[in-house]
Amino acid sequence: MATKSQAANNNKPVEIVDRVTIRFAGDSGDGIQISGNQFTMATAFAGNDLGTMPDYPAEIRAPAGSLPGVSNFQISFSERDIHTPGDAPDVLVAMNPAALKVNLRDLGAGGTIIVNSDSFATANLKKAGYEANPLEDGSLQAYRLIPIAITQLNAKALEESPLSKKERDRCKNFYALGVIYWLYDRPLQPTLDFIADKFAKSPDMVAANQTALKSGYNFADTTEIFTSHFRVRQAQLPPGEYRNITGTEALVLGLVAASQLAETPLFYGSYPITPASDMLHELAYLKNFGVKTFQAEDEIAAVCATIGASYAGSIGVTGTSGPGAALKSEAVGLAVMAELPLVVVNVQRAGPSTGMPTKTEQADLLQAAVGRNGECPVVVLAPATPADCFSMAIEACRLAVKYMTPVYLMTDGYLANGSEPWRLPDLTSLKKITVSHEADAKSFEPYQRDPKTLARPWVVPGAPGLEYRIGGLEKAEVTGDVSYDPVNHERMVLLRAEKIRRVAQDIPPTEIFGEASGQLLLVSWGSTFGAVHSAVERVRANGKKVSSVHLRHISPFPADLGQILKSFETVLVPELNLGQLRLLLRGEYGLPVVGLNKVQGRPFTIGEVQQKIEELI
Amino acid sequence: MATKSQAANNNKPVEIVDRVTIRFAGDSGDGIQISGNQFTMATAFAGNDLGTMPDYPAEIRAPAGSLPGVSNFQISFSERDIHTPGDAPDVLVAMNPAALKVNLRDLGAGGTIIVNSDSFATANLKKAGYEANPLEDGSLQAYRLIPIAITQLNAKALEESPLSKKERDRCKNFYALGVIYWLYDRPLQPTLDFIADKFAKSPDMVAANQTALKSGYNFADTTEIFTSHFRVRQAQLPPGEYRNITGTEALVLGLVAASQLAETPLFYGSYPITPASDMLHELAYLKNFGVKTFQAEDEIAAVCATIGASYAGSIGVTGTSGPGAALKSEAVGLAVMAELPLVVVNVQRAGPSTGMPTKTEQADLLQAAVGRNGECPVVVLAPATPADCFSMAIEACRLAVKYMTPVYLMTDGYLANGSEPWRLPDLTSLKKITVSHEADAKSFEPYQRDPKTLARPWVVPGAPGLEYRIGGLEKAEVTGDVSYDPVNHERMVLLRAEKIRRVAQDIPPTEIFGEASGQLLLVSWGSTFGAVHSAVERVRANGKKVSSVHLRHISPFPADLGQILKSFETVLVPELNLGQLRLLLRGEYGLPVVGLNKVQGRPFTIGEVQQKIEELI
Amino acid sequence: MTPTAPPAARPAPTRQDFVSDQEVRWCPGCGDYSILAQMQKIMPDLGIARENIVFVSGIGCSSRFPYYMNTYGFHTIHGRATAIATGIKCAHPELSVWVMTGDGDGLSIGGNHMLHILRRNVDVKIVLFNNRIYGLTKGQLSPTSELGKITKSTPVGSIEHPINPVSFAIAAEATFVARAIDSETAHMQEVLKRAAAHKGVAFVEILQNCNIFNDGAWDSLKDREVKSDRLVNLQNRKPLVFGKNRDKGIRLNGYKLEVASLGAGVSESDLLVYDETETDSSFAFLLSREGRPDFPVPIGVFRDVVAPTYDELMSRQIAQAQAKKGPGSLEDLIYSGMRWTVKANGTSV
Amino acid sequence: MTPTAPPAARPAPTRQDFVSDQEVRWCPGCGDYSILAQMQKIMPDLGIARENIVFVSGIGCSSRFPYYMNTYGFHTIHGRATAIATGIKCAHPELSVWVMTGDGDGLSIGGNHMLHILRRNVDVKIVLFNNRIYGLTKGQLSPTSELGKITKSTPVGSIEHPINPVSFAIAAEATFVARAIDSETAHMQEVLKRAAAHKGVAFVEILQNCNIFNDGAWDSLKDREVKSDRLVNLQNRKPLVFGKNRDKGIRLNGYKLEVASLGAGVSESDLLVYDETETDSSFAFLLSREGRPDFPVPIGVFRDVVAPTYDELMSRQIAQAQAKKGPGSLEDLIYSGMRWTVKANGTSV
Ligand SMILES: Cc1ncc(C[n+]2csc(CCOP(=O)(O)OP(=O)(O)O)c2C)c(N)n1
Ligand SMILES: Cc1ncc(C[n+]2csc(CCOP(=O)(O)OP(=O)(O)O)c2C)c(N)n1
Ligand code: SF4
Ligand code: SF4
Ligand SMILES: [Mg+2]
Ligand SMILES: [Mg+2]
Repeated sequence: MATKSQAANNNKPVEIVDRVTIRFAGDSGDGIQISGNQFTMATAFAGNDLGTMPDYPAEIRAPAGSLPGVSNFQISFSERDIHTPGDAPDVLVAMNPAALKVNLRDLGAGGTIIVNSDSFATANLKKAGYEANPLEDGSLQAYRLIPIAITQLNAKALEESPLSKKERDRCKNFYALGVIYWLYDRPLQPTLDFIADKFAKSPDMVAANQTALKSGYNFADTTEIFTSHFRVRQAQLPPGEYRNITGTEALVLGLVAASQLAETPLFYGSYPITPASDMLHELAYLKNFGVKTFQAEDEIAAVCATIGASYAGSIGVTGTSGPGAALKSEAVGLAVMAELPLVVVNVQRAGPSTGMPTKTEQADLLQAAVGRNGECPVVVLAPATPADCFSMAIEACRLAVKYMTPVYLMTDGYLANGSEPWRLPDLTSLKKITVSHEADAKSFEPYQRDPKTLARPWVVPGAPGLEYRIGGLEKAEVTGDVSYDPVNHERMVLLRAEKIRRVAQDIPPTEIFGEASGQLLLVSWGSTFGAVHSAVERVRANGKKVSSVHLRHISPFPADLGQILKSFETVLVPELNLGQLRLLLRGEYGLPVVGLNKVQGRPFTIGEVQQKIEELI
Repeated sequence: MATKSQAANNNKPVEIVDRVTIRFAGDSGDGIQISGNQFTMATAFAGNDLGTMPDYPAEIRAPAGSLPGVSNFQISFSERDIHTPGDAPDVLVAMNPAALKVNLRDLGAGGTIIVNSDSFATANLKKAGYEANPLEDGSLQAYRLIPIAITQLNAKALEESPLSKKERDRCKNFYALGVIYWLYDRPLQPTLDFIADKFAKSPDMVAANQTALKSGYNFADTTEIFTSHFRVRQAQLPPGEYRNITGTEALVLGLVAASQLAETPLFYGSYPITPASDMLHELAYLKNFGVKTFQAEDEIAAVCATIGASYAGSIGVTGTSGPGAALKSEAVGLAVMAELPLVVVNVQRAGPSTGMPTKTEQADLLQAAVGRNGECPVVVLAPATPADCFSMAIEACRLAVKYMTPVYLMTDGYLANGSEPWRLPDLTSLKKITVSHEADAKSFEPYQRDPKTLARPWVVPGAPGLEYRIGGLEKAEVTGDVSYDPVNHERMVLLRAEKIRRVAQDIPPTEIFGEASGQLLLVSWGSTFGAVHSAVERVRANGKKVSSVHLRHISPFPADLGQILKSFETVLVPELNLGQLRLLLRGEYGLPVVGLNKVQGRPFTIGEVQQKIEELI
Repeated sequence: MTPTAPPAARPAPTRQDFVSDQEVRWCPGCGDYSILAQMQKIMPDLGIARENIVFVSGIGCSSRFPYYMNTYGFHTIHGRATAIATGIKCAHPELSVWVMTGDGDGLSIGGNHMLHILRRNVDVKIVLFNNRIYGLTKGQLSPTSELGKITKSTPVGSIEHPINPVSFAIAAEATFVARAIDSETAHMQEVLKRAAAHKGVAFVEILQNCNIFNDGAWDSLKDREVKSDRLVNLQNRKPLVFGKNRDKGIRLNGYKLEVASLGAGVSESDLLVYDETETDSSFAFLLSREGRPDFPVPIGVFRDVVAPTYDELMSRQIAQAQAKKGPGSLEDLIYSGMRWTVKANGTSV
Repeated sequence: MTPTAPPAARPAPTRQDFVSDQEVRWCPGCGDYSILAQMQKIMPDLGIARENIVFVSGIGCSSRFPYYMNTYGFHTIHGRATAIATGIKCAHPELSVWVMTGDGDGLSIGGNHMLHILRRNVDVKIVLFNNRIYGLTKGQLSPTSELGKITKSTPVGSIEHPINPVSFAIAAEATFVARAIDSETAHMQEVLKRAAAHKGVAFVEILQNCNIFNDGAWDSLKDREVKSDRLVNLQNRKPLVFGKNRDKGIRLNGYKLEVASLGAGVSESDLLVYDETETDSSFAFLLSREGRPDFPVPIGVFRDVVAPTYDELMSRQIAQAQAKKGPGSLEDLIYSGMRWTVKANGTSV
């Protein structure tokens, strides 16, 4: 769908395309994530809608040039509203043979490969497990191969620089970036500014990196390597102020916003674990917001200290990933019994056990929903996109406080590290979170419930005349005294369950994308939103009547969900697990829901979901 | 259904009854559990079938005479094959006002109450919260009240004893027991022997306790308090040698049997927790069986040390209850990934959190089945009765070793402490458990699977030439090397799931009690077997066509289960939780299963299940 | 929510004000009663409003403690009271936070949180009831049970070397470490008051009798006849004297301790002078090892040193950040970084 | 299953025999390489057949270690290697079991299991790579990071007092405690061999450089110029001498240590003579506190005392029970207690 035109200040014709997906790949040391982020910024400035997904190498720094050491960054950008970082990349930028090897299988047929041909020397080829040089043995003939001697060209461009050879060499990622900027007609200025800022302490570094970027750009413009370049028109985004944001950033902002909306300090207790640690790092910077961060000795201490902070009147949030969430489950039971607000963020990664720590998955849902001892109901929420983490973090805090309950917020590695443009909210539009620690000393009972929400009062130590004792033993209705009475126990079990069911009062009506009844309904949750929504969009664009709903609330389910499901002949649940939401839906509604399951440590592509839809209709 | 006759060596007529349920109740210090156990023994010797259920007070020793300090022991015995310790007791023996107060609501209308009237003094009445003496205020007129001045009578009987007043007083539980022995025509000899043995070191104690027992017996025989007494005919039990056994004892014997059948040492790692601690206590005595017990610093260390022992070639078993099981979940994931045999016994208690530690419940099923991070499949088994714990312990070990997998064995407080007669197995009939640690050094690969079971080889350190490294990171198929390959990950996730599914090969065809299809099928699991089976028996005896199946295997389900469920219009799952097996069945089969749920820290009565059945048909 | 100072008019609290309405459910004769009584006795003297006091516990007989105190109380889960207390104190530094724990709760399952709360110097008072047994679960081995001990879980005797709680606390860098005995009530009150007065974490081991599952565990230190020979009461800047007639003392020989009889050429000035405020914890450690048959067991305060507390430093970093950057503006935070505007006509700038 | 002794004909193993086929994936320059190299070097000298050696680890950069050793290896979960090793050793006492752990793995999440394996004296060798940082998770605070340390999780500086691993191990009653440095390779080999030779638990702290997230953490002890003034090598029954020209020593003043210059009236005989076999651990503790700027940091073996091991006692109790009661008969066990027989005619006796 490319239309040729002539770019004003460039030497070659410009083709207009509506969506492009690029993957940058190289050694962890090659600055791939920086390149990706810069390209993202430039793209945001160019006014496209976009989605990104970094893919880090396994936890340990693998040896340079090795397969496990490859770091990727994929970005997709478009003139339309898009929801994913794209399926198969159109262009793969591979800085070394290992990067080529690891990523080739994801490249669409006929895709473009830009390689740093200088890196295809024997040693590197061997490290990547190539017997012969793939640039020369014809094995890449299905692709459009563009080898560029980036190392040499960069070295040449920087001949004059007073920097050491090694330092000059490190500029080569900007040289490569310059080539791609030209190819996709991106503005250089944001990156030139970034360089100026980042290396502010060393003018030589600024000069060299800026030169590398511009040289790459000019090289592409001047030489015969490319005959034309591409432009993606500005997207028709709703007007407003935007920034590009990752899920982690959005989540952190959401937590801080919740704290301000509730006029209640935020306490974040955590133990580092990939890919959740960044929340701790970012919150630790926000001390002037009164945020207290506590790096605990382990996940159990993290959740326990957080429960303590909640008990003492803070908004208590603890963040972790799968194995850490397993360790927290006993203590979450205490918060259920003590009926204290608590937010547990689980940035899911591929399991079981240590699994693949840097890869994404959605396989901790059942652990969150039902994985504790006893009948131990909690609220379970999941954001749909990186930017949605902002609202869902607020929602988690709001429900935790309103219903005096633990709330799990299920994100994943893809949401946490992926990014998208975020239209900045009008802060005055955010709803206050009502918090009260008041009670009438004369009538106060620790387990006297609000008749609507069934929440007990959040009385906090320090209030005279309200001294009370609670704990993890079963408690008598109203008084909260320890009770072993059989009938009281059953009543309390049912009350705790009912309290969580009442959260459905707070869930807005489910939005159906497409018709309200029909042959096929897709149900997505969490990070699969983008791929599922886009796939449904595509088949609908082809005239097929397929609908979808996306769940942000999984426990409890929205009140109208049962009715919606029953209105379709087939319900399909695509998930990055073996069918966990499917189990819960079947369990709740007794309906024969079908699944589309992928457990590869990576998100769905739109194509995968589309294909499954087409099988079913 | 009583028929009068004349007992040979007694002074009063004997009525023949077919089933009797008695509850002994008193202060924890009153020796109630001893009385109950002695009565049980005597009943076993009398040849009845029986079921027992002790009910301990809450964890801490409550003050004497207080409501929380009441200890109960219920026994039901019959000339028929029975499966529960009875619903409402026919007779309540209450040693003090608190015992009366706590238990009265369970007594059937017209039931008999035998009380130690001496204990109904003002102080005790107050401790039990009685305003007036219930023996005198007419509040018990719906019952057959038999007050006996047991303290005084006992004191009188022991006037001659050289023991101190306090010591003599402690004999009163045997005095009371003597009364009941007469009333139900039990043989005294086993208890006289027990006393002789227990107090062997003090002839005065032997004499006093034996005298108390006989005096109580004679008192009942001689005085006018009872006009007749009762006899329950011998049950038609299958011939063989019997002993009465609790679930804990049977489980421990089963583990030791498994170790011998596998010719592999047993390692039991545990951290004390009610009601699982007794397994540790009993196994610690069996050192001459080569059993190694390890009291760990916490549940995490317990399961981890056990995994270590399995890795090093032992049958590794770790026992706990709900909160402890929560703590073990991360490590169980490691055993799933490392594919090591491991048995996790969860003696379920009432939750959530600390809950009611001494009370029974079935609410940890989902935690066991799906409560871990990642797709982390395990085998889940549950014994049906106390004696069944023997076979299921062997089954758990056998499957763990055969499939190289963690197996959860879900018992509960009721199974652990309840007892029933156990026909001692012919040891030669027990199937050997095949264990091999061999591998061919040339072709050995740590994750090369058995084609039938998909189990990997259990190679143990110490074997020359087979040195290998494993861990909790995702591993490459066959070689077991660390792998982050997306497609390999999915294959491994599916292989682990398939391996557990294949365990269904080992599950015998499901026995259907009743017709193979029809209107209503009950599905029970674990300790609800007795009440459910008896209820179905009763309604079938009334000519209703209702069937039931009992599940000992919950993950995976038996291969034939889906077909069976589909053959009934309605499937009813009675559970001591809010519907956990129901969720799994609906999830697996997409059928609208209904539930009967009770969460009171106590088992179902037969009547409760019967009533629900009658509602449904 | 910020605790208000007790209004001037409020009458001074009494012991009775700290007694809750819950029936105490320990076994008759349990040493826990004495600890409860001493705690209730000293509370009015601390000058802390009742509503600003929180008792936190794990699980165990000892952990029932909070129910009996008419203050705020949280009976949590096994081993985690120290972690929960850390959160309470950090979130709400005005509170006086007490952890009541057992030898199993605090040193077995809770050993790690104990280590870390001590080294962090969180301003929490920790009272560890050491009965050398698991009481609540009816008599298993605890980490302080002696080698060879026969318990329910070790029917032929324990095979593990016990932990010395005081040595452990010292190595964990605790700033206040002390020991008391359930039966020495006046001394215990003194120690508890000292713990309350210490700014920073305070670790108090109380030797406690479980008369049901480990009766007499500490009898050798309690016998009226010999206890003054078996105990030495540490007193700051005083020589280490003990004995019924205060006729014995402890002195240094090289780096070892020895008992010396006073008189006959040995005077108090030859004895060790104990300094609980010594920053180097080695000497406190040396003393904590004592308990040889011919040597007295030290009780009292082993260590009381000044160091900034974790909760205080946490609050200080926040105050400093706010002083430097002003209180955080959500608007500024959200509207930061690289931004662009999409105009109503769809163009972006 | 019982490990067979290496057949006499097997050639003596070499360093290379202990190198696995896995590519080593630490950052170039990481101190872990040196530890791996020394370990592979000493292994052939231990006289233990390769198949009888197991390396167990938790999670962390350091915990990758087992993959690189051509022995049995188990890379487990974070903090639990010590617990898993306990099970391995108890189940299979013939094995030589090594735990490789980090300051986070072993002292943060794994602190409790560390405490308990040490006090139990399980015959496992523990090597703790102390780089004072979380390497694998990219640079957060560890329990050994210094107060004020700026890390990813403490952007304005740590507010927690670090643990001293050696002090901790001593208080945990470890029977062997030592310290080495990644850069002192010969010394490290010596220490590792000593640990291997010790019967009982061995705790070895290795000061290790993480050149990515905490570069230079130990540089003050490594500088060629000054290191002999900054380190004192503990040698059993030898006076504590150090300095480039071995011209300085350590002596006792009261119960404190001080540095003395040799010569000018001070001779070696005035110095402290170190005895690692001293049962009283106080002196080892005192030394472990050292590291004041004007004081050398002790390396080498702090403590090496003999005590029965947990695994040995466990096996012994079993042997004793079997000697007394004979090997257990399942039949007798099942057919025990009060039994009765139901006859074919239904009567019971
Ligand atoms: C997670 C968990 N594991 C185990 C238990 C069982 N448990 C309760 S208290 C206790 C030990 C109590 O010993 P200690 O702390 O010494 O207290 P004491 O009763 O002696 O005062 C144990 C093992 C539990 N409640 N929770
Ligand atoms: C239960 C759990 N929590 C957290 C993590 C994340 N994690 C992995 S290693 C590590 C710390 C590593 O530090 P250290 O033990 O010092 O090892 P190093 O990498 O410095 O050698 C953490 C927090 C995890 N894998 N599992
Ligand atoms: S069991 Fe022991 S510690 Fe617990 S209340 Fe009774 S005497 Fe006290
Ligand atoms: S991050 Fe640090 S500790 Fe880890 S491998 Fe790299 S240099 Fe070594
Ligand atoms: Mg205790
Ligand atoms: Mg480290």
